[in-house]
Amino acid sequence: MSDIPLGTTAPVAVGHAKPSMGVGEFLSTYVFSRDHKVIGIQFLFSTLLWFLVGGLLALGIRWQLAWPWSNMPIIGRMLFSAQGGQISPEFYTMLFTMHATVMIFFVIIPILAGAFGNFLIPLMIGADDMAFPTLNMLSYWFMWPAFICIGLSFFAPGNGAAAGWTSYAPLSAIPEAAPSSGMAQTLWLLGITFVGVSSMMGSVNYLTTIIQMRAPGMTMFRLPLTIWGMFITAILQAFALPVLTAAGFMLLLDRTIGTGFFLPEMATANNAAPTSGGGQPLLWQHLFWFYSHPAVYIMILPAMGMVSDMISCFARKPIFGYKPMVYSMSGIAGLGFIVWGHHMFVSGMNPALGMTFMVSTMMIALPSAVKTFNWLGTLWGGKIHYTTPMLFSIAFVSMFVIGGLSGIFMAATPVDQMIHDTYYIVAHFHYVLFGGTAMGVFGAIYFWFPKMFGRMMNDSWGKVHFFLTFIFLNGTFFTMHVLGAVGFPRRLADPYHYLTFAQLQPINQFMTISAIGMVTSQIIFAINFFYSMFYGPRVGRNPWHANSLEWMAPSPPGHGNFDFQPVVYRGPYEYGSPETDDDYYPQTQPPPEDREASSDEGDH
Amino acid sequence: MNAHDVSTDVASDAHGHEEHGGNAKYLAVFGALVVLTAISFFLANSSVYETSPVVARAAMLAVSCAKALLVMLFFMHLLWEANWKYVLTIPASLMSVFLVLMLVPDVGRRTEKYNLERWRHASEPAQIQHHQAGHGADEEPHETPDEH
Amino acid sequence: MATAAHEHEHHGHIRLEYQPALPIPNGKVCLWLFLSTEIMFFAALIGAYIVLRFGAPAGTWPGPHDVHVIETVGAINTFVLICSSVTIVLALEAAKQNKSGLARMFLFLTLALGTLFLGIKAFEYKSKFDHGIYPKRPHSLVYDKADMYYLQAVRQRLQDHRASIEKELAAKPAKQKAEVLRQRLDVVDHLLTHYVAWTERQIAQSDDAAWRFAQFDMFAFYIYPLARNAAATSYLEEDLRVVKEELQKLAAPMAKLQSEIEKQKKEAEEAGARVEALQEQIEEAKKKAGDNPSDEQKTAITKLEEELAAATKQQTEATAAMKKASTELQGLQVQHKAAEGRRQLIEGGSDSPVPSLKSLVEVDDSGPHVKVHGGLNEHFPWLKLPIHIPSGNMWASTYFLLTGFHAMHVAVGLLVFVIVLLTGPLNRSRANVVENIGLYWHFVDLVWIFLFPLLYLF
Amino acid sequence: MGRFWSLLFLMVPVLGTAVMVAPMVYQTGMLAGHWLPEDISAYNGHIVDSLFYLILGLTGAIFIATGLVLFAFMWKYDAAKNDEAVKYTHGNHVLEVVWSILPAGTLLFIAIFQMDAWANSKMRRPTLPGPDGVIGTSDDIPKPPMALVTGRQFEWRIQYPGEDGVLQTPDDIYTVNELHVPVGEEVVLQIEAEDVLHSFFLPNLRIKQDVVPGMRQFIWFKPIKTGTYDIVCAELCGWGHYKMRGRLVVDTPAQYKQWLVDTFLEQETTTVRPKEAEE
Repeated sequence: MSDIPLGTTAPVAVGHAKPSMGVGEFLSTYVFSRDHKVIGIQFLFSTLLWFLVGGLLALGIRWQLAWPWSNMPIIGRMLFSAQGGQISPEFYTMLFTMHATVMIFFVIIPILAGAFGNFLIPLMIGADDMAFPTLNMLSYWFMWPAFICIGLSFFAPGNGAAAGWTSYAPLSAIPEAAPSSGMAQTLWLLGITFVGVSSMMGSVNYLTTIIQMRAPGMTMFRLPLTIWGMFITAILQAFALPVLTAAGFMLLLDRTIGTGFFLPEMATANNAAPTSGGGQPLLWQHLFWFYSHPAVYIMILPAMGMVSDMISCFARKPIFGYKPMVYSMSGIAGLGFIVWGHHMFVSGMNPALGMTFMVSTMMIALPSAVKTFNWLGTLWGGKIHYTTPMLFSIAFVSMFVIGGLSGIFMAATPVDQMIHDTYYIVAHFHYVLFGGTAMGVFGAIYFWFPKMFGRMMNDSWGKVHFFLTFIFLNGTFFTMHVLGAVGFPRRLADPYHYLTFAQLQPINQFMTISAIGMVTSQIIFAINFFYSMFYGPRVGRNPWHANSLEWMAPSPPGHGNFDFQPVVYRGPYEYGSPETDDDYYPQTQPPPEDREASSDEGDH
Repeated sequence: MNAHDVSTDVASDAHGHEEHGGNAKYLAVFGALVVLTAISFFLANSSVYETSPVVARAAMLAVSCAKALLVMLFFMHLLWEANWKYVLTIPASLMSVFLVLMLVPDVGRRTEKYNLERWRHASEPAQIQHHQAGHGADEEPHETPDEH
Repeated sequence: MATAAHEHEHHGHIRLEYQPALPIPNGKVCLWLFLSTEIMFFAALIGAYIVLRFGAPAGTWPGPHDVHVIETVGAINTFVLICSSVTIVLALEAAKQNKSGLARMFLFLTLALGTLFLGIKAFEYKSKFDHGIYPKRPHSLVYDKADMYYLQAVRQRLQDHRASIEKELAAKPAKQKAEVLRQRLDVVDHLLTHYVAWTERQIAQSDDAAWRFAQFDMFAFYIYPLARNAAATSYLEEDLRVVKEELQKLAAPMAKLQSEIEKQKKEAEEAGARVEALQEQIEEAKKKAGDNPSDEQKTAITKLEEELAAATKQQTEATAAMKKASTELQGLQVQHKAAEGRRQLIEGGSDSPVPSLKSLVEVDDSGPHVKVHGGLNEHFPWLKLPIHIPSGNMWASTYFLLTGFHAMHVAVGLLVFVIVLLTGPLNRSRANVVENIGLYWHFVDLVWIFLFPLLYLF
Repeated sequence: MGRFWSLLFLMVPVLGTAVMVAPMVYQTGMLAGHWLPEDISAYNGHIVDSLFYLILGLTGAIFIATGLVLFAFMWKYDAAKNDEAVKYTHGNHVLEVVWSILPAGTLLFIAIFQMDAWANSKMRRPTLPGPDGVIGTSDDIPKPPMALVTGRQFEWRIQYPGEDGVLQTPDDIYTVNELHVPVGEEVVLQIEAEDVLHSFFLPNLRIKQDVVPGMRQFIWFKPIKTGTYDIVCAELCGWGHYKMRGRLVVDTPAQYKQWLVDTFLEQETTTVRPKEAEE
């Protein structure tokens, strides 16, 4: 136990590396691997690739909003030769639909739960792998049918689904309702269903692992907040996803065999045969948001956990209010299930129901406030090290405050009448998802990169990347609040022919330029990432002098993760503890009086 | 099957302690289930269903709940399990009931908001259609569905 | 604090110790979590069913008999599933007591009962499919509303039948088959004229909306009777009264025309006889007179010829009058035939290839529920005419959704049973496998416990 | 570098406040029209706006406060400049309780405070006096809609009941994308859709209501200023969603009456009516 090297930069021999391997072995090690670390990294690469796709789709949207109907540079000629290089309105509807779909279902959810969940859970709780490695592998490989379906959707008539990421029926249920409501929409639905199956497999696995496979001494209240975030996320997925899956099947049946769950009588679009119907368009919205509202928390809770870990580590100070942090996350999860109706205030839902949903929605701001105050409390009186992951984490807090506060406007039903489906909403969720989650994810990549690949990423270039991303992010999204106040609706290919919105083009051009800057600055990140993978300085087990279990394992950890039996003596945030001389106190380090007694136990 | 599923020390620990259940108990539960099924079957065909369908339906649902409880307690061994059973069963049950409850007041009672087009094409019983002013006319006396 | 050594199946990194929170194997934890997700899945489906059913316009949801749901079959299936729940729990007991043979026997019994359940389910599905009750696409027979579209669909269907039968007849089939085909052709023609065309005419001619609706209802009712539309039998009485009135109205003018024809015929015949007689007389007179007739003879011949002309004229007039009368009669006869055909369709008769509508549908209102059965579709199963079931498409959608997903879960369970049976003895070491599949199977049973009253009894 | 990063984060509240306040205060020049659009409603818009400002004030205060605190901590506790020992603490229960209860109370206040406004805009449809001739009694009848607005891909079809006050009669008046209402009168509209979802959004009246096929809904408002305003479709309804623009024309009562007459006459001379053209 006592001889674990901490913070050394000497290379550490790793697991079962062999000089050469056959094709079969290569496949079983890197492709069909059942090792949670490999699966996590597979998720990371897949999602980063989709991140690029989603970003480019966003640029398409921004281009159209800044200079509507003008020739798109470079790719305009290739894609829209028929329209002389212009984006067509149907292509625009596809752009925002697929941007949201890709970002939500193929980037944020799988990068948090799939990549970091997989990589970190066993390491941080002291397990050698997930409870069900084969199931874990399947959860990754079930993403591939989803990738393929969504990929094919781009090539189906209409060039991709275009009913919005919410796919509200009847637009999504009547195949004739839009140029891309045919095959493209069906493929979209199939893709989402496969993502659902993958997430469901992952979530039961994570839950079982966290419940059953913690190292001795690792009580639930000694878990790092990252694990709490993953745990609560998994609960949310387990309970909410089946509802979306069921709704997805129903919509699929509406489209294929003529059931009428979401179709009223005699609805018709584009001269399609009138629907037989008897169904309820609002039923889709209820079932969809029953999943997709908790999904909003699925998209932020793990990031909150990771940010808590990073802030505590780089402030060299225990997290302020560990238990309130846990309770507030649980509170978010519990309340998260009973607030879905706030997406439907103006949908024609019973207004009386709107009142109950308004109260519960107001209440969900509360745990978020508690978390923010606790992060500030953690910074207070610490010794803050401005590393790249720390800067991203502070940015998370700062941006999350904006995203959280703008949510209160929407919870207020009368105000929501004005700002629903405007850029106020777009600003709100981009501050939470990009300003929040994406910042957290960038921080986490910089933070755990050494554990994943045994090498450091370049910190200076990391800071440049942070600086540019932060500036451009605010340039792009903060101005959206102003647009929202005017009532500028989202999802319009050309809003400037309205009297009310005609004057808003310059501000949109400013946002588009910022967005181009934001996407461009990610090149720095990509180069840094891939360069460091091969040429970054090698690190020892614990380069950040952090406390949690994953830093006690080799970097990168070999098969089975730990080369010793981890035994946990305290929580993960004992930085600056008066009990030791160091400013950190790893969870596995026995307390002074126990050190003699437990040395046998830890020795193998 | 995964290696982790196969019985380990934990498994034999959990199952080693005192023998519960017993075939006689299972057969008794089986008998109760059959009787309960018969009760709901006869309820549906009785005059209760004719006179007050709501009561009959509530009774049938109660019978179903009783059956479900029997199956869970005895066949699924929940009666003899430790407290973890509450952790793993109650959240899902609450959540599912809540989902259904929240759907009913909104979309379940939507008929009162049917538009005229929809009433016109609603599959109503013929008797109502005969006096054709009936479609939501109580609220909008000046609107009557036109006949093409 | 229970600790467990954790065995990893391949190469030997160190074995780690854990501190599980729950005193049950990981497989069982995972299975219970999986069941939680399943609860939510079925909650969404059942919730959708509830809102769609009770959100349907009041009183339109089809009763079990309207859609060939037989409560008894459902009850039997419930019983089968309960039996299988017992057998699998007995299999678990046997496995725990290390009686592998007994456990395998019980598991096999569960497998057999599960298969029986699916078999009965398949039988039930078939009875729906046979009646054309399934969601709209590609071509279910269910129409939510009896209206002009429905009527046109029935006409189209009959005309399609006609075309295909004629095509088959043209191919000169065996004598017996040809006989059947000819009978069918008669039925189709009879229905096209006296059922479809008649109703179309009634609806086109009437200004009375209530009468039109009654016609539509009656039209749909005798193809596929629904208990809620039992009032259609009284519409049919009304229809019969109208038909009989028409027949009566036709009788007097027809008789009058008939006698007129008789009279004119007689007249024409008499005139014809006279013409012939006169012609003979003239012939004779001419012969007698020879080449040089006398004045007297000339006068006589001229007179006879005048008489002949008069008689001929009379004959022509009488024939024309007769023709006119018979044309008029023919017109009335067509009307009469139509009305008579309709009457025979309703009351039955020797000329009708279709049994009387009155006898075709039996209404039994003696019990607590009004029960009806019969109808053209049942009497001529080959007809498969479109049927009118209010909220029928929605009913089919939800019924097949719920039972379909349940049946899929049953099928998955059966597949797992087979795998478990094939992979070795069921002794104590595999008791937890039996326990896990048992938990899953009980969950499937639980879902059915709620589906049975919701789908069969409500 | 700690100083630099602190100042960078200080920019968030500073610039953030500037960006929100500038268009609110200076609504001229380049910033004209970059804030809540002109409110022409008798009551609803005012309520929504004041709620908006109330929440903006509260959240703005918290935004500025947290931003400044974050800056202060970053500035002060920079490891490179700070020689003090780390404050080893796991939190403070009193603080946690205080900063839970304060926002909870505030949020609950906002929630309850606005319920009445919500009920007024969505639940309490204007009424006409019932048989007893007095408004506000239990026998009041709901005010009949002034027009039926039907959303379809990609236009708003508007149908006025005409002189007899009954829809679906020969004297109905049909227009497309142009809704005329008289100023100063309580307007009730019936909104429906015939294909997919649309949303009837009147920015100047702070009203938005999704239009659902198969559902009949009512909205009501009282314009107090004449002029031409936008009707925006605010729910994605297909590829042509962006062009589904209507005009709300608020006339004086005399102009409105004249317009009704003119439109009816014009419609009688051109025989094709939208409803028929579709069939």
